[in-house]
Amino acid sequence: MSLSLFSIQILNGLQLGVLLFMLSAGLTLVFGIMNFINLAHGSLYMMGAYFAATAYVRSDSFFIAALVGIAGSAALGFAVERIVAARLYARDHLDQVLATFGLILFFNELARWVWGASPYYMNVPQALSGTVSLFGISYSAYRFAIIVVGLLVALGCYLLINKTRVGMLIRAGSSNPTIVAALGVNIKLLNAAIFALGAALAGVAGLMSGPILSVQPGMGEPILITAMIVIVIGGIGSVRGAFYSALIVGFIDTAGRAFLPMLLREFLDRSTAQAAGPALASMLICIFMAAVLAFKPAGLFPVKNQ
Amino acid sequence: MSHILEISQLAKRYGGLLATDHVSLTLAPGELHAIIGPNGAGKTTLIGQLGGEVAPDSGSIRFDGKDITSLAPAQRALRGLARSYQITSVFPELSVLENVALAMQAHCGHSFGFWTPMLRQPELVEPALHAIGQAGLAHRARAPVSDLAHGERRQLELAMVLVAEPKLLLLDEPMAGMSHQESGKVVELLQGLKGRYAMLLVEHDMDAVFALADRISVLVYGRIIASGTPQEIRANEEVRTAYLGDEVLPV
Amino acid sequence: MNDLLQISDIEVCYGDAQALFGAALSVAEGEFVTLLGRNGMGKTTTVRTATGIMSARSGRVQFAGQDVSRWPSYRIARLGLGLVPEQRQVFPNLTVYENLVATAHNRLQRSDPWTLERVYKLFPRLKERAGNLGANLSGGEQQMLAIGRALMTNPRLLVLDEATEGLAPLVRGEIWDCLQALKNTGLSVLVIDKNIGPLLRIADTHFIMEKGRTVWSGSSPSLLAATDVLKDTLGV
Amino acid sequence: MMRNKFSSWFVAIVTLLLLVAPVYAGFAGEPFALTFVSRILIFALAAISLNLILGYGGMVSFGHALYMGLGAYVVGVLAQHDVTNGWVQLGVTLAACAVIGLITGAVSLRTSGIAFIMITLAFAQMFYYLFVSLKQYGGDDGLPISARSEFGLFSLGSPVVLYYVALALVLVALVGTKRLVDARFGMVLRGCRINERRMKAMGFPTLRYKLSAYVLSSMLCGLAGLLYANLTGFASPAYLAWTVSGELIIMVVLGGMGTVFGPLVGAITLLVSEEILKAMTDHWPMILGPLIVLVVLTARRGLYGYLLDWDAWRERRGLAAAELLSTKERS
Amino acid sequence: QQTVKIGFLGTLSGPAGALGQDQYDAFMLGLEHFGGKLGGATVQVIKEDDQLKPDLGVQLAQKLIEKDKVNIITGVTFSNVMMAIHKPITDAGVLLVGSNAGPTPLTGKGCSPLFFSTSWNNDSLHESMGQYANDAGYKKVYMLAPNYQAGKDAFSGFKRFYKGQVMDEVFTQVNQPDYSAEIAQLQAAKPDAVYVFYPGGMGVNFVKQYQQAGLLGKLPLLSTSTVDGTTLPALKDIALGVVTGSPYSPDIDNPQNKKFVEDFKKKFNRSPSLYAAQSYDAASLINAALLKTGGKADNKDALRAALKSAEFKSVAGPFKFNTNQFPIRNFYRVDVAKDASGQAAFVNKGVVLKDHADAYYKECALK
Ligand SMILES: Nc1ncnc2c1ncn2[C@@H]1O[C@H](COP(=O)(O)OP(=O)(O)OP(=O)(O)O)[C@@H](O)[C@H]1O
Ligand SMILES: Nc1ncnc2c1ncn2[C@@H]1O[C@H](COP(=O)(O)OP(=O)(O)OP(=O)(O)O)[C@@H](O)[C@H]1O
Ligand SMILES: [Mg+2]
Ligand SMILES: [Mg+2]
Repeated sequence: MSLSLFSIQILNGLQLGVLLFMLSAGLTLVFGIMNFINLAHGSLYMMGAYFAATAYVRSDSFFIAALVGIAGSAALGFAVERIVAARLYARDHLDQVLATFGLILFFNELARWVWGASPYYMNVPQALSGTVSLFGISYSAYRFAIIVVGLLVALGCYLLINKTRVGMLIRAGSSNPTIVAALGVNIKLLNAAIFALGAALAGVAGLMSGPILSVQPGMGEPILITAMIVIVIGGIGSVRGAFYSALIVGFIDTAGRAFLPMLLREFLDRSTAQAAGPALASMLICIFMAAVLAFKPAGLFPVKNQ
Repeated sequence: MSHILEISQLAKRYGGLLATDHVSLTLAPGELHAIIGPNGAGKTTLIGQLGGEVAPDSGSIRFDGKDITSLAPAQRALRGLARSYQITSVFPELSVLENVALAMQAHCGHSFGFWTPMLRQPELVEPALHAIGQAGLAHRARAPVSDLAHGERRQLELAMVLVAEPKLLLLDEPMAGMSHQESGKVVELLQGLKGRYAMLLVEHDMDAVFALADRISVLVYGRIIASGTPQEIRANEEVRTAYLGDEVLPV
Repeated sequence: MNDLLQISDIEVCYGDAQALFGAALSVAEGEFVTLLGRNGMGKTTTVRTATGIMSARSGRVQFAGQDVSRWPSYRIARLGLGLVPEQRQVFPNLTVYENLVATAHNRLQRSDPWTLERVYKLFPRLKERAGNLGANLSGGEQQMLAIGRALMTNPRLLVLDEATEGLAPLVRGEIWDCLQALKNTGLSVLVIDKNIGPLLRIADTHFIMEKGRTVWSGSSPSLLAATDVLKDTLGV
Repeated sequence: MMRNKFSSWFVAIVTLLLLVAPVYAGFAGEPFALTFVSRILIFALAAISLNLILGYGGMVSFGHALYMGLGAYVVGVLAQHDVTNGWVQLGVTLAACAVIGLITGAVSLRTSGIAFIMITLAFAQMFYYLFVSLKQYGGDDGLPISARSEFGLFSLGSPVVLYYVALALVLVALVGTKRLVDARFGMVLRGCRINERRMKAMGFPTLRYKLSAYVLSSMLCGLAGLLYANLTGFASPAYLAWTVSGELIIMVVLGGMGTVFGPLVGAITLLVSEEILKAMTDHWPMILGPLIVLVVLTARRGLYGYLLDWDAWRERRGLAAAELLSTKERS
Repeated sequence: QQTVKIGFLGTLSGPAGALGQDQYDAFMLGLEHFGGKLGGATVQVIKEDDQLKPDLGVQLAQKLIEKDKVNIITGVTFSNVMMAIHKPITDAGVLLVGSNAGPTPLTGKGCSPLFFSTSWNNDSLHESMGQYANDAGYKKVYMLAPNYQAGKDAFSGFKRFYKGQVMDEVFTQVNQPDYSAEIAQLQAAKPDAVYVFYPGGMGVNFVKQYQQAGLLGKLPLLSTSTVDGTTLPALKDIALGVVTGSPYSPDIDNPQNKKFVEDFKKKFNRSPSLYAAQSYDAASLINAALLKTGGKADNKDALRAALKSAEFKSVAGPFKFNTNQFPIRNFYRVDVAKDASGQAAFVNKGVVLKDHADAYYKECALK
């Protein structure tokens, strides 16, 4: 295996990782702060992609598409928070899982109803359609842009949460919203804003994946499950954990798909390897999660709370 | 006389802070030993190490003649070392009797009964009723815990600890937040149990401490600076400056 | 009378269970008031209602000249009500420093606002532990932190619910001295506590609750005189 | 004491209706109706098994469809190898579910809360992908089962027999649950749900009991899978899909989790309303979704749970009235 | 005059719902073309959605048979549903006219006298691409498909006709969204051509990413079921240059297809896919059969004989039933290219396999 192939796969892993991070960040934020488990986060991602794709087709401007996609999903997140989520913060996770499961049904069918069951069109913006050259290897400019956007988002999240007073309030609200409110903070608005922020991040992820993936009803679920795995591995509620674990999962998944079948061929005969390889690769992150939880039940970077 | 509890050279460090600084302490059967000291002196940390929730860095704990330094909390509980918890630790959806019977079940026999209702098993119900009586809750035995008042839950908590016939009770601020009347009741209750169980009591309520304790140890910055009878402690100048201040002391 | 806080005849329920059956109390500007009573008589519930954490089924809460009965708690807090809640409730996942500054504010534009330095001076122990997480403080340290946190919001009325619970006698004494000093600066204070002795010394007015009702109110001398009240309702 | 509890009447009526359903289907010439009610019963059985760990043990398994799928595949795979003896299939189903339940349970139960939800989901997904890539057993196309389970005395090939077997199992599971939750084991399980830390502190090795319950529940759910394979004559990875697990949870919550009879009520309600909605519009998930949200927001005790509450309320009122009466008499 | 009841069972909801919808729309269009009647008989179509759940499919089939008492069931979008419902339907003596799914077991040993298909055996498309790879002179081919039965069939079908070297056979996870890792690997392997089988959204993902990696146009992409009428609108120009094997293309030149495509576009505002075409053929087939029986459907033997010998004009060109009651038909190379109006569309590039019969009909006991 050549070095350039290896580097490209590293970049691919990184790209998948940051995409996963953008999804998991919102999920883990909302979970860590409002103690709310939002299965419909994948639907927000899907809607973000649809909003962006529609705007892109109409306006032919990626900038407008980005604006519409992010603002649209943030607004939708805000609405979901006000109408459903806010009423469930005090409930147990089961109720939240159920209600957001209902939302998934609704949003998928809504997308099908509005945009049709077939995948929807969205292409890479002209400016990013080429390749970039990094240390002598050429890599898709658009995917490189995803990496850059993802890392910027991660940096932004880090600064917001750890370096600002809003960040302190966000963390304080996660442990005791009543008292935060009693000390003069409009916690409902704060919560809704955080939820909308999470939705906006999902929207960014949707926007960025629109051009490389098929925009279609139900596109949120497979990636949601992976994002869930990411936050569980990372330690639920920890944005930092989500970042590291998203990268780890991104690398593992990419490496599993790229190299595992090859590796197995070294040990097993061709047909067995061919059968076992992909099955194993697809289970790899599940196995990884099981292994992590078996040794660290609270994830790799558990949040110290209570 | 043999000791029920022997702590020797116990130490626990949190970063730069020595929360427990080579503490040694012994407790005779039936003795009520109080630990007092300023905030952050390491009292809760000490209790935590005895209960097994906090692992000490060094030193050893011998209980009832055996070294239990590395045992898990549940195993310590099974050997008769009981810790009373805050009120939130009872099972509010069950009845008083069920709560106590469950505590009994933890100590006697198996839990793989799939058919006979728990409340029709005399070996569980009888000791449970006895303990409930001991804690002064006999009249509420069948009531659901959710109907219980604050003080009654405290009594239930005690019944759940007593049903297992423990050898040592660890009590961390059992009177915190209680009014005089309520804490008076708890003092009475503990008074009644004194002699039968060894108890280690952490409390800032000096009325209660001086009324109950056989011996008192004063913990400051993780170290025991004084140990003795209530009279000795009251007279100790060092204790006065480090902890008691000029609060009027009961005589 | 220009009462800063006035609670009149509030009834409050937890689900189906009614906890308050007509509680009333008032705190005047600059006054030091206590709320006394045995466990479970509704003191905390009264305070929770005053701060907007719970809302009354009937009755009225007025604060700083406004009817705040239906207001959310953050708006009441912004009017200048600072709460030291029961059982400390510091933010366990924030450091001591962050606990103090997160909700700090000087909305009422005080001339000599509470600052980090002032709080640290009041509780040197907190300064030593500034980088510690709230969860890793001893019970007493948490209590100090909760008081400091409330002071940092620069309130007009400081409400302390069992603020000396779990504090060493020495520290407790310091808190009383501090409250006395605060009172002298003109701050209004409402205290719930079981240590009646020192309170009799400091406080202007006392309210006593029994089974969800305010059953007695009066000044320190009159409370000292009313031995039957002391015995029946407070058990001393 | 109040004798006429609504909940008891309700249980009696539902049981009676279920007992005579095949007779009705036979008379009305609607064999399809029987298939439909059988399906309800089978899902109810799975929901009852889930309720044991979810409602009583507080373990929110989001992957319980795994065991339904396992049960179905055991029948399918054995039938493909010409083993149609029902007893063998039964034994293998129970063994397979026990072993897999034991392994996955031992790992999953190290976690709790949301991590438990996710890890059970992940395990179910793993098996889903496993069956999808099992070429010799149909892969994602699924595995048709031409021969049904033969139990010697009876065969699940007959729809009516299948129906009554399912009904009998449901009733046995209900009675079993009722006894179990008040027995020693059940009390430990309930204690773990309310406050596991305290249970541990009291000296219960909680993991052992939770794991036992988990395995028991898996095996019961496997039985549902065995019946389901016989009903549809088919085993498919779709049986393990995460949406099926979600539906099982909905059934439990809808009927009233932590109540003995709730899961059956939930299964009936969900499947019937799905049927009705489908008849109304193609876009039925757009109605069902918000309906689920609404149920969660408003009816948290579940349908049967509310019936029990109502009984309790009437009883309390009755007691109060009796007290009033007796005081009057005395005076 | 009795009414003929036809059950339409297809996947109408969920991500793959577009396929079933195409089938249903085309079938109804066919019915409309025959004046709302088939073979002179009034027809009642009962539509059911199997949601791509085989167990639900079985249940619905039972409902159609027992409750609605249908004479014919048509549609059936996916092989897994077909495998599940095939036996219950034929066992109940009801005729099944499949218009898409053609799983191999049912073409060979498992064929049934009551089952007709207007589509093709699953392998046929792949066989046509294998043949095309020979014709185009590709020596080294790299193959990818999802890791399930149909993916494995795709490879075996391709290899049955392809004579050159297979560099690698890569199976990816079902519904995998991202193929960057696989594309990097295949790029490094430097094949002459790439062969893929990615139905539905997977195809959209793969083609997009293949194009973005700058490969489309440089490295020939042969495909089956990857870009089709339902996914082309999502790809548009991105897919230009993809080569597909298909039994149908909207630009096939015959009068019945012209009318079909024109009316379909007019009515539904989209181009008909091959699923639509096959389902339209199913309507034509049933029409022709019922014409023979005089509009009667209650005698299933007569109906079966009529179906078997029915003569109708398929929109896809020559069509006749083999002994296993699957069609013998042409398979074309259909490229994605710009049509007259400058839009990306399917363009027929000629027949690859002429009058092709599947590889399994000899195993079928039917004569
Ligand atoms: N997990 C921890 N990490 C770091 N420091 C800790 C931790 N737990 C306790 N401490 C520190 O150790 C010291 C002793 O704490 P401990 O809770 O034992 O005090 P205490 O004697 O019970 O005080 P109080 O009477 O106020 O409850 C305190 O200064 C506290 O801040
Ligand atoms: N969360 C709750 N749910 C139900 N009932 C409650 C709740 N909190 C308090 N109560 C009940 O309301 C009544 C008043 O409680 P409250 O906490 O106001 O008393 P308190 O005077 O503050 O007592 P303490 O001195 O113990 O703090 C009590 O009877 C208590 O049982
Ligand atoms: Mg302490
Ligand atoms: Mg209180």
